[in-house]
This record gives sequence, structure tokens and C-alpha cells, in this order.
Amino acid sequence: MRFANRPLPVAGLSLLFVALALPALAQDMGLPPAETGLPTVAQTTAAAEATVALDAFRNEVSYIFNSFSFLLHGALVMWMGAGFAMLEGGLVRSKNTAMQMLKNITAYSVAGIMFYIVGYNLMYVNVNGGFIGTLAFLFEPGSGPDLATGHSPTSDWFFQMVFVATAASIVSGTLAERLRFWSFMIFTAVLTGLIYPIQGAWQWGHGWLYQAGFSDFAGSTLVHSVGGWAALVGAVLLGARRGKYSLDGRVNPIPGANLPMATLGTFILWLGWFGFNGGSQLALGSAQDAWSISNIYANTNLAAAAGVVAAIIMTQVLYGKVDLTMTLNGALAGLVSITAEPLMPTPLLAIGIGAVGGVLVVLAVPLLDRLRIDDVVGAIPVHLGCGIWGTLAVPLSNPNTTFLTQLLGVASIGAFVVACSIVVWLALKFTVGLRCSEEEENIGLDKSDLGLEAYPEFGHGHKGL
Amino acid sequence: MRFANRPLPVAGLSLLFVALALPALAQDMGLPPAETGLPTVAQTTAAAEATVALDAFRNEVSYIFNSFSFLLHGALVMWMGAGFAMLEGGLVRSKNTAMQMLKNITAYSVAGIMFYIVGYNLMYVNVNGGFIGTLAFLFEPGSGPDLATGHSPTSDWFFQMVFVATAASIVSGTLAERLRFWSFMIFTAVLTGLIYPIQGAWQWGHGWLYQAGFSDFAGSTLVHSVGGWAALVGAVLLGARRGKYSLDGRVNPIPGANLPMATLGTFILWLGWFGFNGGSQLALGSAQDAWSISNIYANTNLAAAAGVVAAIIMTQVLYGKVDLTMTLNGALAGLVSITAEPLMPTPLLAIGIGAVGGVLVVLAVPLLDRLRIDDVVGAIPVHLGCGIWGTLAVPLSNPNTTFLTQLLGVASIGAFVVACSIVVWLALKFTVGLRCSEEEENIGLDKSDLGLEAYPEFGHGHKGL
Amino acid sequence: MRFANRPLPVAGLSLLFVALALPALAQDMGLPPAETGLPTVAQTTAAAEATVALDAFRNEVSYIFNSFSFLLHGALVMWMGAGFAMLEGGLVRSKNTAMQMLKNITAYSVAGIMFYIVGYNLMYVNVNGGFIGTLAFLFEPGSGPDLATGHSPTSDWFFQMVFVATAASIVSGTLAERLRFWSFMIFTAVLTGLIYPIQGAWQWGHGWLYQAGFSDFAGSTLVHSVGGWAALVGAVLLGARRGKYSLDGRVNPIPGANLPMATLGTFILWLGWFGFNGGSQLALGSAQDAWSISNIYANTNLAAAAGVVAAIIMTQVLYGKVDLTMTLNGALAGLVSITAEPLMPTPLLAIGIGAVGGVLVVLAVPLLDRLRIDDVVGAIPVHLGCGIWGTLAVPLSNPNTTFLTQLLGVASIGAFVVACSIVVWLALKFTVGLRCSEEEENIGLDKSDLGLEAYPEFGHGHKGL
Amino acid sequence: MAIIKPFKLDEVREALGQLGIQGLTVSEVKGFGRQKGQTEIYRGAEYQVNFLPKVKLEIAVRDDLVDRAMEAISAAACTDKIGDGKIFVYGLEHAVRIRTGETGNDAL
Amino acid sequence: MAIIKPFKLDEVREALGQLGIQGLTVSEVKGFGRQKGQTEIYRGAEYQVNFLPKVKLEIAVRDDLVDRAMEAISAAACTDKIGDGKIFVYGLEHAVRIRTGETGNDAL
Amino acid sequence: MAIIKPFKLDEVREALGQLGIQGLTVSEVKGFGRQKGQTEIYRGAEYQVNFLPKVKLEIAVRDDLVDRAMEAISAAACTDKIGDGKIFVYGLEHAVRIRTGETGNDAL
Ligand SMILES: Nc1ncnc2c1ncn2[C@@H]1O[C@H](COP(=O)(O)OP(=O)(O)O)[C@@H](O)[C@H]1O
Ligand SMILES: Nc1ncnc2c1ncn2[C@@H]1O[C@H](COP(=O)(O)OP(=O)(O)O)[C@@H](O)[C@H]1O
Ligand SMILES: Nc1ncnc2c1ncn2[C@@H]1O[C@H](COP(=O)(O)OP(=O)(O)O)[C@@H](O)[C@H]1O
Repeated sequence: MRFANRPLPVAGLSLLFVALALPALAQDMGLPPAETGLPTVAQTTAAAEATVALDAFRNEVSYIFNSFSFLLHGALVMWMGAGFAMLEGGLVRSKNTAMQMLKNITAYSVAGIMFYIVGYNLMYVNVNGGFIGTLAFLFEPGSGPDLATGHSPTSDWFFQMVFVATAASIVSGTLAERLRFWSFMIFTAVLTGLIYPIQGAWQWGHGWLYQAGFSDFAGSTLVHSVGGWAALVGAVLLGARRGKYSLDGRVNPIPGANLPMATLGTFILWLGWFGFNGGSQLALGSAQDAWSISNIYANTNLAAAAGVVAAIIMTQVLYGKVDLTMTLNGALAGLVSITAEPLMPTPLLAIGIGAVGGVLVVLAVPLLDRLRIDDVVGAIPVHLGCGIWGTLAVPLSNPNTTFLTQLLGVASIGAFVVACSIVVWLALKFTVGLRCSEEEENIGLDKSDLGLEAYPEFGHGHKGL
Repeated sequence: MRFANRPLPVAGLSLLFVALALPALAQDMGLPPAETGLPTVAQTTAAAEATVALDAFRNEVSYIFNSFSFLLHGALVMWMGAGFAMLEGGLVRSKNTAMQMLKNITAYSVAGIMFYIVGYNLMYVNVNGGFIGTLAFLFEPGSGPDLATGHSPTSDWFFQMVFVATAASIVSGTLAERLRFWSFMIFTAVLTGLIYPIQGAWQWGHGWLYQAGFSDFAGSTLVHSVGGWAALVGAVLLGARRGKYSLDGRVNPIPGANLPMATLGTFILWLGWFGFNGGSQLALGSAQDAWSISNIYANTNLAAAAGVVAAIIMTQVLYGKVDLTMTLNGALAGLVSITAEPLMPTPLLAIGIGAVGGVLVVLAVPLLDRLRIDDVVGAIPVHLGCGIWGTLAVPLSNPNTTFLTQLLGVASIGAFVVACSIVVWLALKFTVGLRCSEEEENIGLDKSDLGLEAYPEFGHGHKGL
Repeated sequence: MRFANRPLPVAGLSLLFVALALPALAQDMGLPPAETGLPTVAQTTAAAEATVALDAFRNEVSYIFNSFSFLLHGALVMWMGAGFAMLEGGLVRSKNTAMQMLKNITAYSVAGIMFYIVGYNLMYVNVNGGFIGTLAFLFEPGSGPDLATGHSPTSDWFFQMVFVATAASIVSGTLAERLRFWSFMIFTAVLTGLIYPIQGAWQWGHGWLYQAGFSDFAGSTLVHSVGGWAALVGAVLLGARRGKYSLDGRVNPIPGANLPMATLGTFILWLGWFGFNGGSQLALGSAQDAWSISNIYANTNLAAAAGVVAAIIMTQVLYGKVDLTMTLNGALAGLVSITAEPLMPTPLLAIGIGAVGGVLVVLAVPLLDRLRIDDVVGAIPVHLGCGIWGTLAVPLSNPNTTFLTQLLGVASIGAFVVACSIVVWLALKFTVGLRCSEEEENIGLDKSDLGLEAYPEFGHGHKGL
Repeated sequence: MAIIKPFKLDEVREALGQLGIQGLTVSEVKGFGRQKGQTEIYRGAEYQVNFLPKVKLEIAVRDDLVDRAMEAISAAACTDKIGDGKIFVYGLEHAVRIRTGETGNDAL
Repeated sequence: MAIIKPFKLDEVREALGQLGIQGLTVSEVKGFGRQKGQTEIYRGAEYQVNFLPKVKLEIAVRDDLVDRAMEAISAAACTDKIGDGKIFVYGLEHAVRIRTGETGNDAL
Repeated sequence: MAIIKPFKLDEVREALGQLGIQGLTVSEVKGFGRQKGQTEIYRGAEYQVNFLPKVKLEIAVRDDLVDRAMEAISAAACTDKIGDGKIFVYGLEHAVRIRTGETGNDAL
């Protein structure tokens, strides 16, 4: 479940928990258990007073923990923005690196503003099992803490907002080195202000999909595949980079200019993912939450590690040498795969889910090339491919889900995002224009569009050289 | 308010809060409200015991939350040291990059040691509405936790210390590519050991300025403009880099060698700023604090995002193409602008404040160039310009402040820092020497002063090439 | 002490603390102290009920804090993986940079999986004062929170796991630019699955060394020197890089290709170290813990800062110019030195311990060169040298330790790791082969083993150029 | 020696290959010529980009191949736009293949 | 062909421009000569920096301009300090402007 | 002018130094020749590495030193493996030392 206005579920949970744990604990500590005789009125009063004070405090502590979890985990997800920038900036050629930087910082900024203006309300307010929330401008944080909300509403907004930005970042990677800046910026605004929140309302806003029994803990489908579908549509409409595919069918690799930067980006994403999945527990105010988040951290880490190892072994076996960029994709593949259900799997299953993700990505990258879909950073295999895989793998550990409802979620959201993306991309194509000219592409977007170079002193590398 | 020895304000606040919230909550939960009849002695005793135990625990939890907030948010601010290093290192030419790295890691280190030796006492101990604290050596952490302090004193020291380092980092950016290392190191020691703490005492040490009603939540003036003023004085005394300004009045841009690194630095700073502003709530021990910090996070983020978008639009309109480095400056401009008051503004106002910051910086950068003040990374517009703007914008949302007292704070601190900086920079000029020789500047400080190259294998780029 | 199954020590501690603090606090707050007359049965019952409820809550809060500390601090240590990658990737030549990236992300991944499969049980389960834990496969997280464990077991697993990865990263740096990938990967598996956990069991698993009175708070010996010893043995067996030492005895420096990246790595490690040392308090559930962690943060930071300043002064005095790479090593030297005991020293002593570390490393680097041990990144001086120094410096502030038991720990773990490493390295040498061929070394491991370049567009720098 | 636009390198190389020329040496250069770089704005200040990235080919060929090589390069590198580059020919006195010690045309 | 100190590039280019020479090709090179690099210390080990960064200009000029070009370069690049660089002149047999096919002096 | 393998640079420089040749200019180039780069696989797609990193030396020497210089380079740069590189010799018409204005052999 992922919803903003949870009326004290945490406090409820923890009360339940304490009630169960109490007798055992009391004995542990050598304290006398509660007497069995009927208490007098005076006793009841005193006890009630104490209980009321304690409960109020319990709620306050829970409120703090929950809000703090949203904020810190949200900050980690914000940091993923830097991760995407570094990953993508390292995998493009140096003549397009500055543009990639600009797109990523813009995506993060525009996503936040759009989600503030319309997105949040559209996604979370009055969805009521339907298809869409409220088209009201401006999220309002309220005038002071209300313990009944269980956490600060703004902390929740912050956490949901950084997720939106993630979806936008995915698009910039696939379409790098040819998509114009302003088209990207407008698409991002629509994606983060409308497309993402509407499909998000279906599930996390407790819309129809949620009621149908779909489950996506931290967004394999709602975040990653959304970005992936939008990127896929864009890649098909934009076409490949000049020179990527020869007429005779050959695929000409275009190596990324700065692999250590791409590696840094992967590490950043990995770190940020603890926030992405861990924070999606949506609470920290009870031992149960702390216990759950711990398992989420461990599973997230093991899935990523398994993705790395799987990609290493796969590339060694298939190609006779390990491919660093595939290994980086493997880490992200593991992370995306576990995102739909990072809590319930045993660690061993988490390793399995991540490893399958790593294998998938190694297989899918050349497959896309065969389809002549030019995905500069491998975002489609990672975020779309493994996003689907992770979502379909939920029933392996979560008995409340079925393969069919999972498929329903994947398909309905996919169809919606594909349809919207086609409309928006085409609208942009026939107005602002999607793709830079051939000459601009030769020179690179940095010089042609931004009038500067990312690394003006480091040689102006030609791919052939 | 920003003070180290707060005698349980948080506990007080939270008590107050709970007292107010209790009846409502009690009813919410279906619990009987406290009886009205006079309690018996026995009841009172039992209730008192329970209350005492609960209060003690309440204080302890608050103590942990407050200290943990200082530590984690302080660690995020420490991380800003890396952000400044990357930002500045990316905006200088490659022949001065290693020096920029050295200066930044040194600034952070020296700031910490100086603030330990003298700074903290000078800033926080016995200011009593005056102009200066106690010139006592060595901050002492005490021998164990005392709940009455509300948080661990060392956690507070840690948080205040990382702020000092920020001020020092600002200076290194403006004066890059020509200021000698040892002069920088000595200036940093004086700035962080004396200049910063003394003016800090005026406000955060509860000195005269605080009593005059000035308000600067997280340091638009106390941290950012302080660094900015010191940098401005230094830039005037040092002169511009050779070749920056032609005799005929032309400005010759000197592009930074590694823009993705500068972008990474901006992302790091953005992340760190959640610690900078969020931690400046100085507490997390109550729902009110958690609620406030949440708003601070959201406002901080929106102001930065607005700074980015404003800079993009401004440069597109003014120059016909988006300028990446200005966009990075725009993010920081938004951040500095909201720093004086990140709590009270509505999100919409935060966007406004940040956007004005972004516009300001785009206008101020060429203005400085017209004055032939050579600010390598744009630190003066960002930290000084937006620091002033942010401080003056406080009355827009904080009714306890007036434009005049805000101006008083800006002006008095500005005058003090400018005066001190002139003295120290001039003293250094006539002793150690501020500026490297022309030949050293041609070769670059890395080779001439450090005897190495930052990127020995990547071409030795000539700016003209 | 560092142990997984602590039966509520935190709760115990905090109870004790509150018991002591209560009367004082009660008076502070103007509350009547507990009456002296014998309470009636009814009172006892009410009070007991309240106390039981409060204690249960106290334990739950403590559980959350402890687990959260493990997770967040663990995430910071995970981030050190990126730090090692950047540091090492910046200090090798560009022709080996991609390989260095691959090794680091692999080390982190393999460490996690191995520690899950065997390491954790070997280190922590049923050591009972002996030499080894249980060789059982698969760490199991349990089925739900049990407050009696004091923290989530998985959070503890996560925190211990990231430490293992650190030890592995150290090895990759020293042996860079010549060690084959698969040998490194297998060695890492053995190191993190067997060697590290077994010696870890001796101390943190409460084995014989722990009972002998040895103390190593956060792992100067258990983590850093372990990595250092393994690296030292490897360096001796592998031999130096071609061209590092001339036949006539000259040392030919081989400059690192990307010093800003190395600086970034150092900043990352510094940040991560707050998690490394701070999290090693192993709890955050009491004011005492929060107070302790605060001191640890401050001491950790001051030791690193002192290491920086010491290295700057030393290199200026010895060589007439500051050496950036030595300064980076100095920061890490300070960090490793304080790791064995970051809690007890006064800040001044922490500065001293860190400064000695900084001095040591500046002296040890050329010493190793004189012994013709080629340590590419200076990991042996930093992690082994300062690891030993830090461990031996514990008695300076911790009265429960003696110089002799500290030496015993250093020596016994050293002997064990050296012996194991020799066996494993030699086994690899005669099977997979440790070292790449001379031609592969000339071309660089990136091209020869991975078939790509880290920076394909930035010039293919020759060290002589 | 020929100065060409970087993205034409592959085509030129293939054209030369078809003449049987299987050795050449390439370097990155910056060219200054009639093709002026654009006026750019960096942080609000205008500047002229004078030097444009070009690729320099050095090819030692037998005398009888010179003309055909020049034609091949010209044909492959031409975009009819300013900045296409130039070919300069100068005489070689000796050539040695280091590996074998072969000299003269055998060394090419 | 001239080898000069990198920071003199702009001055040399302007001096040549005043002679009406509007084409040249520049590359980054490392020079070894009488000007010795300093002895540096890296991580405690001394080493000799043998190669210093220089800029190489290649300029094809009409015969009658050669002397004036040499003088112009010499004057602009000279700092009277060791390492100022050298000018080497060799004969060109052909020159072709790829865009137009012009040859000889017209191609320069 | 000589094209050699990068890691042979130091040896060649020392060999030339022993002949009393104390000036040379070096640049990074990419070479295409009989030594083929390997077929590499990047993200699952095969590609041919055509250009291999080489180092180009330009050395102006007195006529009487040419042969010995060629021998010295050949000897020092030879690994007997394909791709060792080539030496090309062409005539210089003038040489000028910018600092002093010396010309001809004095300028070398
Ligand atoms: N006289 C010259 N000497 C050396 N290189 C030249 C000369 N003239 C042109 N070049 C090179 O040729 C490139 C193309 O020349 P340019 O004048 O821009 O276009 P075009 O060849 O179409 O007339 C230049 O960038 C420069 O590298
Ligand atoms: N014989 C030579 N052949 C090729 N290049 C040379 C030769 N002599 C000098 N150079 C180049 O000229 C540069 C300057 O020469 P150097 O001897 O250092 O100073 P100066 O020109 O003042 O005598 C060298 O760095 C090198 O690039
Ligand atoms: N005809 C040529 N013109 C210019 N450079 C050449 C020529 N032939 C070879 N080279 C250069 O010499 C290098 C080595 O040549 P190659 O044919 O690979 O090996 P080998 O010299 O052993 O026959 C090439 O990489 C290229 O840089």
C-alpha cells in the first residue's frame, strides 16, 4: 500500500504488536504481570491517564520516525538524480555530455515543480478506486502537525516527488545524443505533471488497479516501466543515432566517453535505491516497520549484487570477456527487478530475482539493437524489461497477488503510457521538432545547442579514433 | 534561533504540544478523558511516578532525535565540501584543477580544526547580547549525556563546524587559478577561527544582532554572504586572471575544463542543502520539528528547482541558448536564496524566492565581468548576491522580522567581514604574497606549485584550442 | 564490543541511565519525588501496568533507533565502495581505469553474497570464545521483529556486510594495473567468505581474542589491516608494475590519470566513515548512545582533518611542495588511525592520533618504494600502517586495554591473514594466473581484458608524455 | 597529408583502402581557416570560436599512387561546404619499416 | 611548421593574420629540447619531466610569403627564454582544396 | 618523422640522446596499418578496432646524422612484432630557433 492519508495505521500496528509482546516482555524483565482482580475506579483513572499520555507520545514518536524516514529516504532518491546524470553522461560521447547534464538537472527540477502544481493532487486526492484524482492546483502542506495523519504531509509529498523525477530521468538516457532540449523539457513536464500521476492514482492513489489486487511495492511498474515505455516510444519515433546501424545490418557500437563517471552513477543509484525501496515502506514508526525496512535494504542489496555477478558471468560466457557497461546495467537490472517486492522475498529469492534481471539485460541489449531501437544507455532493458520482470515476480513471494492481476497492471499501465507518449511525442515532433539536424548531430548537441563543450581541453574525440 | 545550550526547549515545546493535543487525541481514540473529581493522594503518587518516568523517556527520545538530526544533517553538510570541490574543479582549467582539489580539502580540514580550537567558544559561549563570545581554547564535549541540554553538545558542535567549512569553500572558488595555496590556507584559518565566529556570535550566539530582531534561519547572510564578501574583497585585491579581460574591454570567457564534474558538484550541494537547511531547525524531537523540517526540505527543493528553471529561461531569452554553467549557478542561487527562511514561506513563495535568485545570478554574472571582477565560478553572485536577496526576503513570510532589521544584519555583517578581509588579504599580500607569478599562471598552479597534473594523460588543453 | 545478539543491552543501559537520572530530573522539573511510604497493592498494580507499557514502548523505540542506525550508517559504508572505486580509478593510468571500476563493483557485490552465504554465520554464530563460528549456509532473517534482540537482525547483517566489502576494496587498489580480473574475484570471494569472517569471529564474534581483552572499536585491525595484509602479500607475490622501478634503483613515478576523481573518492570515503565509526556504536537507542556517536563523529572528523594538515606540512617540509595524492592519503590515514577507538579520545587526542597517521603515511610511501613493493594507491601505508598504529594507540584513551593485548591482536590477525593470503594467492598463481602478460600490461587491462577504453575520446596518454 | 572533417574519417579510410593503401596515421588537430567558428556566449560573454576540430591524415604512398590517392580523398571528404579541408603533398626521401628494416616503397 | 609555447598561440595567429594568412592547422605536442622540465617529486619519488607541452602549427604558405611568415612567427612567439621553439620549413609539391578542387597557391 | 609504439618512447629518446640529438617533438597519433586491432565486443555488438595508439616523433637532424638516427630509432623501437611502425624522412629547407634567431644546423 502506498497512500498519503493513512489514519494512524502505524500506531495501530504498533499497539497491536505491543499488546501481543507485553506479557512475554514483562516476564523477561522480572516484572509482575497485571493482576487479575477487577481494578478500582481510581486505578482505572490513573491507568487511563498514563495510557493516554503514553499513547499520545507513542503517536508523536511514530510521527517523527515516519516523517524522518520520508525525508532521509527521499533525499537518497533525490541523489539518484545525480546518479542518472553521471551514468548517462558517462555513456554518451563527449560532444553530447553537457546536454545530458542539462537534461538531467532540468528533469529533476521540472518534475518537482509539476508535481507540486498538479501532480500530487491528481495522484492522491480523492481517487476513490477510480481512474484519476483531483485536478487542483498547488499542493498545500497545512498549518501545523496533526498527529492523526501519522506523518508530516509535506514529508510524504517530498518522497513521492522524488519518485516522479526518477521516471523522467529514464527517458533522457535512451534518447540521448539526438533529442532536442526543449522537446525533452516539455515532454518531462507532461510526463511528470499528468501521465505519471494519473497512472500512479490507479495504484498508489488507491484507484481501480489497487482495488483489483495489483501490487507494486516501490514502483517496478509505476516508476520504472513508465519511464521505460515513454523512452521506448520516443526511441522508435526519433530513430537511431547517425551511424549506429549500417545499411548492411551491422551494429556499430558507439562507446561512452567516460566509463568511470558511468560507474559512479551506478554506485549513486545503488545507494539511492535504499531510499527508493526502504522509504517505500512508508513508515518507520514501529518495530515492525524497522524490521521490514531492514529486510528491504538487505534484499535490495543482494538483488543488485546478484545482477552484477550474473552480468559478469553472462558476458564472460557469451562474449569471452566481461563487459563493464553491461555489468553496470546488471546492477541496475537487479535493483529494478526487486523493486516491485523488496520486502517479502527471502534473501535467497532476492538473489534469484536480481540474477534473472542481470541475465535479462545482457540478452535484451543486443535484441534491441537487432530491432534497430537505439537506446543509448540501456534504459529500456533495465527499467522496462526488468520492471516487467520484477512485477511479474511478485507472486513468487507475495501470496496476496496473482500472476494475472500483476499482468493486468503491467499491461494497463503500459498501454496508457504508450498511448499518451505517442500523442505527446508526435505533437512535439510536428511543433517544436524532436530531433536535431544531421549537422548538429555531427557536431554534437553541446556545441550546436549549448555553444560550449563539456570537456574543452580533453581532445575532441572522434568515435573512430 | 540557533543556539547551542537550549535548556530543554524541545521538551518544553513538545510538552506544550502534547498538552494541547491530548484531549482531542483521547477522544479520537475512544479513551475516557481524565476524571474531574479530585484525585486521592495514592492516585496522585502513582500518576506522578508514571508521568515522571514518561517525561524522562520523552526527554531521552527527544535527545536522541535532536542529536541524530545534527549528526546526519551535519554529515550532509560535510558532503557539500565535496560538492564545492567538484563544482570548482570542473569550472577551472585543467591546469589548475589539482590545486582546486587541494584547496577544498584543506579548507574543510582547517575549518574543523580552527572551529574546534577557538571558533566554537568565540561564537557560542557567553555572548550575552554582545559582540563576541569567549576566547577560550578547545571545545570540550563533557563527560556524558545530560538530558537537560536537549541534545549531545558534540553533535551541535559537529553541525556548526560543517557550516564554517562552507564559508571557506566559497572563497576558494572565486579566487581560483591565481591565489597561492599558503595564502589561501592562512586566510581560511583566520576566516574560520575568527571572522566567521565573531559575526556568528552576533546572531546565532544570541549577540546584539539577534536582540535587534534580525533573522537568518540557516545562514544566507551568516554563512553565504560572509564567504561571498571575503571572496569579493579577495577578487578585487588579486585582480583578474591573465587574459580574462582584454585591454579593449572585451571579456574573454575561460571555459571550465570538466562540466560534468561541475554538474556533479551542484547535485552534491543540492543534496547537502537538505542538511544545511533541514538541520538548522536544530531539533527533531517533536512532531512540530518533524513537520517543520519537512516543509524546509520541500521549500529548499522547490527554490532550487525554480532557480534552475529561471536560469534556463533567462539564458534562452537573453542569449538564444541555454547556458549549462548558469543553470548550475541557478540551482545554487535558489538554494542560497531560500536559506535565510526555508520554513515559513508557502511552497509557492519558495518557488518565487528561488526563481528571483536564478534571475539575479544570470544578470549578476556579466555585471561583475563589466566591473572586471573575475569570479571564476560565479560564487559572488550566488552566495553574496542571493545571500542578500534571501535575507531581505525573509519579511515576506516571517512577520517577526522587518526589512530594516534585515538590512541592518546584512550591512553590519558585510561591513565587518569586508573590513577584516581587507586587513587579512593585505597582510598576506605583503608577506606570503597572494598571487602566483605570470609564468606560474601560464603553466598553471598544478605544475608550478604542486609539481603534478590533474589529468596527465588527457591532453594539456590550451584555452584557445 | 561488537556482537549481533545482544540481549537488550541498550534497554538495560537506558534503564540504568534513567534510574540514575530520574531523581535529579524530577527535581529539575519541580515534580515531587516518589513517596517513601510503602505503596498499596492497588498502586503497585497501576504503576506496574504503566511501567510495563512504557518499558515495552521504550524497547520498541530503542529497537527502531538501533535498526535505523545500522541501516543508515550501513548505507554510508556501502557508499565507501564508490569512494574506493573513485580513489583507485583516479590513481591508476587511464588504460586500467575501467578494470578498476569493474573490480570495485565486483568486490562490493561478491562480498555481500559471500557474507550472506557463509560469512555471517562463520563470524557471529556460536563462536563462544573460540576460533570460528558455524559453517552454515545462508543467513536467515527470521519471521518478524522480536524486541528482545534489540534491533532487527537483518539491519545488523547489513551493517556487518558492508564492512566486509571495505576489506576487499583495499586489495584491489594496491594490486591495480596488473592483477587479472578473475583472480581478483576469486580472492575476494575467499577473503570475504572465509578469511575475514574467521578472524572477525575472534573479536567481534566474541572469540578468544575478545576474551583476551583486545579492543578494536570499528576495525582498524579487523577490517583495514586485514585488507592491508592481503594486499601486501599480493604485492610481494605479484611484483611491481613494469617500469615502476629501474634496474639502477630509481623509482619512476606513474602518475594517476584523474586526480579530481581521486579527490572525490576521498571525500566519499570521509563521509562514509561517519557510518563506519558512528554505526559501530551498534546502537542509537539511548541518550548514552547518541552522545557517544556524536563524539565519534567529531573525533573521526578531527582525526581526518589532522591527517590532511599533517600530510600537507610534511610534504611541504620534506619536498618543498605539497603533494595532493599524499594529502588524500593523509585524510584516509587519519580516518584509519582513529577507527580502532573513535569514542574515548578527547578531541585533542583524536587530532593527535590522526596527525601521527598523516605523518606515518608520508614516511611509509617512499619506504615501500625502497622495498620495491609497488602499491598503486598507497593502501598499505594507509590501511595496514595506520591500522596498526590506530590499534596500538587505543590504550592512550581506553583504560581497559593494554599495549600488549593490542599487539597480540595485531600480530595474531596479521599472522593469520598473511598465512591464508599466501596460500590463496599462490593457489591462484598456479591455476588461473595472477598477472597479466607484459604485452597486456603495455596495452592496459582495459583493452586487453575488457576490450574497451575507460575514456575512449580523451587521448590515450603515455606516462612519459 | 590531408586535413579533413572528423566525421569523414571512416569514408576516407575506406576510399584509400580500395586503392590498396593500407597504412596511414591519424591525429586530432584544430583548424583555422575560412570556415569560421560561430560566435558563442559563455556565461554572458561573447567569444569567437576560432579553431575547429579536424582530423589530419598522414599517408605515405608510392609516387604512382599520389594522384589517385588525392582524388580518392577529395571525393570521400567533400561535403561541398566550407571547411572541408585540404590536401598537401610533399616529397619523402626515405621510408623504413622498423620491424623488417625494409626501405623505400616496400616500407609503405 | 612551427613549434611554439602554448600560450603564445593567439599572438602568433594574429601576427599571421596580418600577413593575410588565413589558414593554419594546430596540434598539441610535447617537446623535448634544451629546456628541461623541472625535477618533480610525486609521492616521494623524484622524476624528471622531460616533455613539455608545446603547440605545433602547420601552415602552408605561398613561396613569397615564407620569409615574412617566419619573421612574424619568430617575433610573436619569442619570449627570449629557453623553450621558445623552432620553425621548420619544407617544400610542398601540391596543395588541394577539397571543397573546390582548387590546387596550388589557390588552395592555400 | 617516426611512428612508433607508445611504450617504446623512452627507449627511443635515450637512443637518440646518445647520438647527441637533444631536440624532438612528440605527438599522440592513431595508426592504421597491417597490425589490425582486435575484434571487440561492446554491449553485445562486434566492432573492429581499426586505429591503434602510436606515438609520432618529429626530429630535425643534421644531414650527416640522418642515417645514424634512423638506425638508432629502428634498433630501439623494434619488437619484431607487427605494428612496430615506420620512419619517414623528408628534406627541410630552413630551420629557425625562435629564441635566438639562429638558423640552419645551428637551430637544431
Ligand atoms: N594554409 C594552410 N595551412 C595549413 N592548414 C590549412 C591551411 N588552410 C587551411 N588549412 C586547414 O584546412 C582546414 C579547412 O580550411 P578552410 O579554409 O576552413 O575551408 P576550405 O578548405 O573549405 O577552404 C582548416 O581548418 C585548416 O585546418
Ligand atoms: N631537432 C629538433 N627536432 C624537432 N623538434 C625540436 C628539435 N629541437 C627542438 N625541438 C622542439 O622545439 C622545442 C623547443 O626547443 P628547446 O631546445 O627546448 O628550446 P630553444 O628552442 O629555446 O632552444 C622543443 O620542446 C621541441 O618541441
Ligand atoms: N603508408 C603509411 N603512411 C603513413 N603511416 C603509415 C603507413 N604505413 C604504416 N603507417 C604507420 O605505421 C604504423 C605501423 O604500421 P603496420 O603496418 O601496422 O606495421 P609494420 O610497420 O610492422 O608493418 C601504423 O599504425 C601507421 O601509424
